Amino acid sequence: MRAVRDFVNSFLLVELLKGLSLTGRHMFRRKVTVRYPEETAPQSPRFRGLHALRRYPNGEERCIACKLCEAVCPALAITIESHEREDGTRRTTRYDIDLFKCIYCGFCEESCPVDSIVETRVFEYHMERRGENVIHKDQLLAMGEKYEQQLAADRAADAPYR
Amino acid sequence: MAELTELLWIVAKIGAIIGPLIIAVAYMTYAERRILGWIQDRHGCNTVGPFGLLQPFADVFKLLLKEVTVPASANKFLFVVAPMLALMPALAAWAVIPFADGWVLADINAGLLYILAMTSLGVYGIILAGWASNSKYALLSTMRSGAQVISYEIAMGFALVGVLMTAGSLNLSDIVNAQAGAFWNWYWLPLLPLFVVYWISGVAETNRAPFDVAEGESEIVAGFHVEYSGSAFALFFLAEYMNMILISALATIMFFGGWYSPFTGIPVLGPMFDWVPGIVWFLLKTAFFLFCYVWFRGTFPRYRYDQIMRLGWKVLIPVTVVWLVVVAVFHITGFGPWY
Amino acid sequence: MLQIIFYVFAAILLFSAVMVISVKNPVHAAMFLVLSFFSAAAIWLLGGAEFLGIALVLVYVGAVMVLFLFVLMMLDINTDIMRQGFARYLPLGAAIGVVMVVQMLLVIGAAQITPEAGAVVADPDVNNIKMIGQVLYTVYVYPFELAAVVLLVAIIAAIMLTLHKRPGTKRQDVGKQVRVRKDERLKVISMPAEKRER
Amino acid sequence: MNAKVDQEQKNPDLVTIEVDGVSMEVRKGAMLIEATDAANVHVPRFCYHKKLSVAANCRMCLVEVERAPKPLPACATPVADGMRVFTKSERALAAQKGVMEFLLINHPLDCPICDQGGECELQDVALGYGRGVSRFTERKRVVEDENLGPLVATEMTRCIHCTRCVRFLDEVAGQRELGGIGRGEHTVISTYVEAGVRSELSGNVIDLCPVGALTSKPYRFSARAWEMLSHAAIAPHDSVGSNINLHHVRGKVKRVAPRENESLNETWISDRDRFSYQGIYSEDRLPRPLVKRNGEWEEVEWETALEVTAKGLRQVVEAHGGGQLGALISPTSTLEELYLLSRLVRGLGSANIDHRLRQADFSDQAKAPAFPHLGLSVEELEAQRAVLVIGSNVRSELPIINLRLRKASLAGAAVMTVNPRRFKANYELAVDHVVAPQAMVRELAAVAQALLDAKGEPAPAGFAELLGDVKPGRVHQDIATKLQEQEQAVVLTGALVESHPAGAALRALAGLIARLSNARFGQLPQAANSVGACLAGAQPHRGVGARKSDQVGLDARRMFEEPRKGYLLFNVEPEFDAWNPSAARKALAEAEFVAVMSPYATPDMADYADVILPISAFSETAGTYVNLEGRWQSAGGVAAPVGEARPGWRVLRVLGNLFDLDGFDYQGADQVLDEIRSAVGEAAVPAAPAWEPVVNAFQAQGLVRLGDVPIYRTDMLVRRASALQATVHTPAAAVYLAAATAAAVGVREGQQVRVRQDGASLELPAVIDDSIPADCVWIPAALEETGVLGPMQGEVTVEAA
Amino acid sequence: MIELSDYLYLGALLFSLGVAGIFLNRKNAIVLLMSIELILLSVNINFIGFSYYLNDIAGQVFVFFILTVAAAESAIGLAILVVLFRNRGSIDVADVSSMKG
Repeated sequence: MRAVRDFVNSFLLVELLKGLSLTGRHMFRRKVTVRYPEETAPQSPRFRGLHALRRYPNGEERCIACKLCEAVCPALAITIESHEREDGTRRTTRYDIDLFKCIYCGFCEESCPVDSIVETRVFEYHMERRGENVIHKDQLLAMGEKYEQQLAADRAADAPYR
Repeated sequence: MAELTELLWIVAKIGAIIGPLIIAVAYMTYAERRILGWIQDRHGCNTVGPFGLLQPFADVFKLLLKEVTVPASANKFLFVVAPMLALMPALAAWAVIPFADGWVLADINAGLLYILAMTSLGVYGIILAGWASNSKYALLSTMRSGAQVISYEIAMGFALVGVLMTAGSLNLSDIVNAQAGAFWNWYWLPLLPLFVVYWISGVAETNRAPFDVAEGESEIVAGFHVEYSGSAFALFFLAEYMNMILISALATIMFFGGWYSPFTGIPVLGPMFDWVPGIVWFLLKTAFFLFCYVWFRGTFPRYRYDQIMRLGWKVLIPVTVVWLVVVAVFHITGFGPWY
Repeated sequence: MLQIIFYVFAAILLFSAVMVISVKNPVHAAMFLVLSFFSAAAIWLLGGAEFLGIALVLVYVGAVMVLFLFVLMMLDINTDIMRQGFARYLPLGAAIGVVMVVQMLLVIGAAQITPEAGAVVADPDVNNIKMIGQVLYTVYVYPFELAAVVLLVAIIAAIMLTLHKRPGTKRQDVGKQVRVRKDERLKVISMPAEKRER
Repeated sequence: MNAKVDQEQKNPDLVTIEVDGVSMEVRKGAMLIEATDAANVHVPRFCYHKKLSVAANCRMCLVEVERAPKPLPACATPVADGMRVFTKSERALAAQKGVMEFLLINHPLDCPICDQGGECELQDVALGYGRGVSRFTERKRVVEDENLGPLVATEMTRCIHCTRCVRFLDEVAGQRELGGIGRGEHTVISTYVEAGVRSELSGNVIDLCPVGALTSKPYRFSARAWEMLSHAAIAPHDSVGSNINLHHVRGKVKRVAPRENESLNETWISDRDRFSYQGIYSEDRLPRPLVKRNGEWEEVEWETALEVTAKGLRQVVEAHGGGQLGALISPTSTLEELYLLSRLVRGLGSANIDHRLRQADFSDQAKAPAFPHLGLSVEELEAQRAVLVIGSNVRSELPIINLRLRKASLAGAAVMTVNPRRFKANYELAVDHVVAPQAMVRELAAVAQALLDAKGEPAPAGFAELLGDVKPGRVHQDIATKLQEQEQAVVLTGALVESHPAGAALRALAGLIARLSNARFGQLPQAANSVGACLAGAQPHRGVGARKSDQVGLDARRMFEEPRKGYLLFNVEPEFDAWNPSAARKALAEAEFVAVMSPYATPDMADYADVILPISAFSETAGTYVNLEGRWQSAGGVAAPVGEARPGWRVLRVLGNLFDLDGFDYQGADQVLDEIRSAVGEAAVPAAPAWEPVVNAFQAQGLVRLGDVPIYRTDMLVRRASALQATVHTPAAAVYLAAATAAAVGVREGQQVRVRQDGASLELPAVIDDSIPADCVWIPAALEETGVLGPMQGEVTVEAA
Repeated sequence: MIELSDYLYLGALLFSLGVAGIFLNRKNAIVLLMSIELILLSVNINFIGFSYYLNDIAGQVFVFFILTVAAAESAIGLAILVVLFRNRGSIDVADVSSMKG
C-alpha cells in the first residue's frame, strides 16, 4: 500500500509541488532585510567596531602606555612602544593595531585602566593599499576625537553594568 | 534592387527580434535576482535606479569593461570561438518562432525540426569552452553538460513528437493554430505528461537549476566558463538566458496555445479580452514559464549527476514513449476536441 | 545567385574535408567535420532536400559529432603518436586520391547523365517532409521498420560494448533512499541506569 | 628511622623543626625564612634578602610559631629545636593580610604607569594577600622624589620602607649613600644632602627594590616585564665575565639584569654591565658598509665592501709583504672573532696581530704565562687574609673583584695597595702606599728587599740589578710582614702595571714578592676576553693555545710606532684604545689601506679608514668569553643586528673565503668554538707564572703622565652608553696634579695649561688634586679630548698656557 | 543555375578526400571514422543531386536510410573505440592485431 502511495506521489510530483508552494508562499512574505546603506540595524552601546584612542577633556591623551591591552590581546594585534615624555609621564611612541589580526573581542577596551583604547561603533571602513590594515596612533587618536561624544555617551550608558 | 530591399527587411526584422530579446535577457537577470530574493525573504537588487531597474545595465557595463583573460595553456582559437558558438544557435532558433499570428521571420515547414537542430547545437559552445580552457573543472563540466544535453534532447524530442502527432504539422504556426480556442483546447491538457517531460527536459537542456551540475559552483566552481571573464563570459550568460526564453516560448507555442487568449470562445470573458493583441498573451505566457525557471531555482536543490542521467533515461524517455502510444490511440479514436 | 551560394558552400565543404584528414588535433578535425556537415546541409537545402538537410544537422551535428567530441575528450590521446606515419602515407594517399578523382571525373565527363527532365524547381506548395513521409510509410515501410531495428540494435550493441561494471563500485537505490522512514534507521531502546561500582 | 635520628644526633650543627607539619633539619642559627625557602615553602616578604642583613621592618613574613604569643617574623626568628611553625595557618594569614592592608594604605595604585608593574613583588603578594577593596578612604601620603643621578629613577611615594636599598649600599657597595629619615608615616628614604648615588654598583638597588620606587632611568617606560624575552649572556666589559640576562623585545635589548652565579658575581652586577646596552643603539651605529672612493664615503652592498677589503689587503700584502700588514683587535671581541682574525692575518702571511692595546712593555712577553689570570678563583679571593694590589684601581677596573676584596677586608684581611694615585677605596686599607709612576719599580724593589731581609736571603739570580741598593722603609716592611704572616695571601697587579712603561720589571718584582712571601700571584686582566685573546692566538708571538709561533710579529705598541702600510682594525678605536693614541693616529693616517670592522663609524675612522664594515655589536652575535679564572662562558646572539650589520665571525669567515684560505667554511659560531677548544687543548688550564727579571730602561726626567682609563671609557660599547657617561665617574678632561706639583710648574687651579707629549700638544684646565703624588700629572685616557695625546704613562711636559 | 554535374563533381572530390583520409590517418581510428563519414556524405550528396534532377523522392529516402545506418555505424564504431582504448590505452588500429594468424 505504501509503495503504491509512494509511487503515485512521486509520479504526480507531489513533493515537488509542496516545495514550490512553500517557496511561492515565501515570495509574498514581509522581507526582513535591512536595506543597509539607507537603513541600519540598531547598535548596542557595547558595539565593538573600529578602535579609537580617547583623550581627556583637557586634550591630554589618556593612554599611559601600560601595555595591558597589548598583553591581553588574544590575536596579538596590538603593538606598543613607549617612552618617557619630556614631562616625565609614560606615553606611547607607537600604538599600532593590525586590523587583519584583530578579532574585535573588546579585551583591550576591558583591560584599559584609563578607558583610553575603546571600540567605536564604526564598522564601515576599508583599506586601499597594503599596509593600511595597520592603523597608527595618530589615526586612532583622530578617531577618538571624531567620536568622543558618542564614545562618552556609550561608556556612560554602559557604566551601571560594569 | 528588390532583393536588396527584401534583404534589408529581413535584417530589420532580425534586429526587431534580437534587440528586444537582449533587453529581455537583461531584465530576466534582474527578475531572477528579485524573485530569488523574495523567495528567500529578502529584497534582491533594488539600489541601482528605481527599484534597481538599472542594475542589468550596470552589470552589462561591468562585464563589457572587464578584461577577457585567456589562460596561457588554453587552445586560443577555440577558447575565443566557443562563446560565439554558444550564442549563435540560441539566436538562430528565434527565426521560426511565431510571436503572433503571422509574426514570424521564416515560416518554414520544418520549423520544429529546425528548432530541435538549433537547440542541439548549443552544446558545442559548452563543450568547446570546457575543452579549450584546459582546466580540470571546465572539462568535468563539459562532460557533464554534454551527456546531459544529449540525453534530455531525446526526451524533449519525443515530447515534441507528441505535439506534432496531435497537430499534424512541423510548422510552428500551424501547431499554434491547431490549438485555437480557450485554454482547455491547448495541448497541455491532453499531453500533460509530455508537457511535464518537455518542461523538465527544457530546464535540463538549458543547464538550469536543479540540473545545473554543469556549473556546479560548489564542486567545480563554475564549470565550463570558469576561465572566462568579461564579455566572453557575458556571451555565455546571454546564450543561457536566451535559451531559457526560447524554451519558455516553445512551451507556450507547443502546449499553451501561443498567442491565443485563454478565454477565446467563452461567452462573457472572451469578448472582454478581445482587444488584447495576441503577442501580449504570448509574452505573458512566456513570462510565466520564465518565472517558473526562477521559481524552480529558488525551490529545488541541485540534482546529483547520476540522478540526472537516471531521470532522463529511465523515467522521462519511458514516460514519453508510453504517452506517444496513448496519443496515437487518441488520434485513431478521435478523442476530445484536440484530435 | 544560387550558383554562387552553391559554390561557396561547396568550397567550404571541400576545404573542411581537407582539414578533417590533415589537421593534427583530432578535436579540430571533429570541428571541421561539423563544418563540412553544415555546408553539406546547406547544399542539400539548395537541392530541395529540406527535411534531410535539417535532419543532417540535427542528427549528425547535434548528436553524432557531439558523441565524437565526447569520446575524443574522454580518451587521453597522444596526438604526437597519432601523427606518426602521416608524412610516410602522404604520397600514397595523395596518389590514390588523385587517381580516384581522375577516374570519377572521366566517368562523369564521359557519361551523358544530364537528365532530360532537367532540374525541377521545387514546388513551394509541395511539402518535402510530407512527400518523404508519404513514401516512407507506404512504399518503404518495411525498410523503414528495418532501419528502426538497425538503430535499436546499434543502441543495444553500443551500450553492451561499453557497459563495464567495475568491481567494488557502490551503487545506491535512490527510490529506496527516498522511501526510507525514521523507524527504519533509528531504534530507541531503553536501558536501566547502571549502578556505579565502589 | 632510627639511623636518621642517629645521624641527627651526630651532627650538632643541625636542629629539627616542623614547618606546616613537615619536619626538616636546619642549620643551627639560621633564620626561619632560610628554612622555609630551602623547603620551597613560600612565605611572603619584602625587606628580607638573602645577601643583606636582616631588618625585619616590613613584617610581611609573619608566621605562627607554636607557643609564641603572637606571630613572629620569619626572617628574624632563629630556628630552635622542636619549633613548630605554621606559615598558612589562619592566624598567620590574618597577620599577613593585615600587614598587606597596611602596606597598601600608602602605596599608590598606579601600576599601569609603574615600571615595576608585572614584576612587582608588592603586586604579586597583594594578589595573594590583599583585599579587593581598600577600607582606607583618607588621602594617601605623597613623598617628594630624590634625584639619584642618571641611572636610578625614583618614585618615592611608592616606597614601602623595606630599606633593602639602604642596606645594600651600606653593606655591599660600601657606600652609605641612602638612609631612612623621619618616623612613622613620615619615614622617607633619602640621600645624604642631595648627593645622589654614586656607587659603581648602584644599579642593583633597582633589582632589590620590591616595588617601583627605584627603577632604571635608561630603561624607564620603554617596555614591560611580560613582553620581554630573557636570554642568558655574559657581560662584555671586564674580565670577570659576570653572568647576565638580556631582556629584549622584538630584537631590541631593553635592559640587562644580573643572573645569579655564586662563583662570580653572586646576585650583583656593576652599573657598567647593566647600562652599557645603551651603546648598542647609539646614533653612530653603522647600518651599511662604507667604502671610501676618491675621498668620498659611499654606502655599498656587503659584497662590494668585502671585495674592496680583500682587494686592499691583498694589494698591501703583495706590494710590501705580509709584514707590512698590522691587525689590531679589541680584547672585548668574542673568542671566535679573535681566533678567526688571527687565523686570517696569519693566513695572509703576517704575524702582526695583537689585542694588548693598552700594554706598554712587551719585553717579558716570551716568558709570560700562557695567559694572564687571577691565580685563584674569584670565590677564593674572599678568603684571603692579605692582599697586595699593585697599580690597580680595582674598584673601577673590576667592580665585582672589588666586592670580593671588600668582603675579605671586612672579614679582617689586610688589603694593601701600591698605587701611583690614592684611589678611593670603599673599605679600610691596611696600607695605601702612593708613589709616583717613575718610583714604582724602586718601591716594589724595596718591598722585595724587605722580604729578603726578613728571610736573610740574597737577591735571587738576575734580580740584583733591579733591586740595586734599595733600603726598605717602614711601609715596605709593613707590607712584607703582613704578606708573610698570612697563609692566605695574594699579590695582584692591575691596569696601571700593564700600561706602565716598565711593566715587565714591575711584574717581575711582584712575582718575586709573591714567591718570597709564599703568596699567590695574580694579574687582573682588563677586558672581557683578555684571557681568551691569548688562547685564541691574537698576539704576535704566540699562536692558538698560546703556543710558541715560528714567526714573531710586532706587538700593538710597535705596530704604531713603526708604521705599517696596511691596517686591519677590529672593534678598535685607536684614539681611545691604544696605549699611544698620537702614534696610532699618525701611523693610520699614513697607511695605504686601513680596513675597519666595527659596529660604529666615527669621524676619526672616516679620516683614516678606507673601508668600514659594520659588524654586529654585543648581544647581536653569539660568542664566548674567557674570564680571569680561565672559565669559558658562551652566550648566543639574541638581538637583531642594527641595519645590515653582520656578526664579526661571519664577516671574517667570508673574508677568509675571499682569500681562498683553507678551513673557513663554518656553518655556525659553535663550530668555530669547537675548533678553538680542540686547538687550545690543555693550555686552557692556568699555569703558575714564573716571571724572570727584566731590567727596564724607563728613566723619566721631569713630570710623568699618569693616565688610567675611567670606568665608563673602557671599550666602544660603554663609551656610547649615554646614561653612564652622565655619571660622575667620567672625569672632565683636565690636568690633575698635586698642589706641590702645581706650584713647581707654576699653575693655579682652573688655569689653562698646555700639555705636550710625544709631539702632540693639548690645552686643558688644571685641577689641583691631592690624591696624586708629586712629579706626576693625571690626565685621564680614553676621553674625547685626550685622545690626541701620547702614551698613557710616560713623560709629559706641562706649562701654563 | 546549378548543374547536376556540380553535385557529382563535389561528391567525387569529397569521396576521394575521404579515401585519402583513410590512407593518411592509419594511426588514428577516430579520424578513420570521420573519413568514413566523409565518404558517406559524398554518396549522400550524389543521391540528393540525382533525386533533385530526376525529381524522384526515392533518392532522399535512400539518403534517409544511409543516414540511419551511418549513425548506427558511428555509434558502434565509437563504442568499439572506447572499449579498445580501455583495453589497450591507444586507438592505433595497428594495435588491433590479436586476431592476426
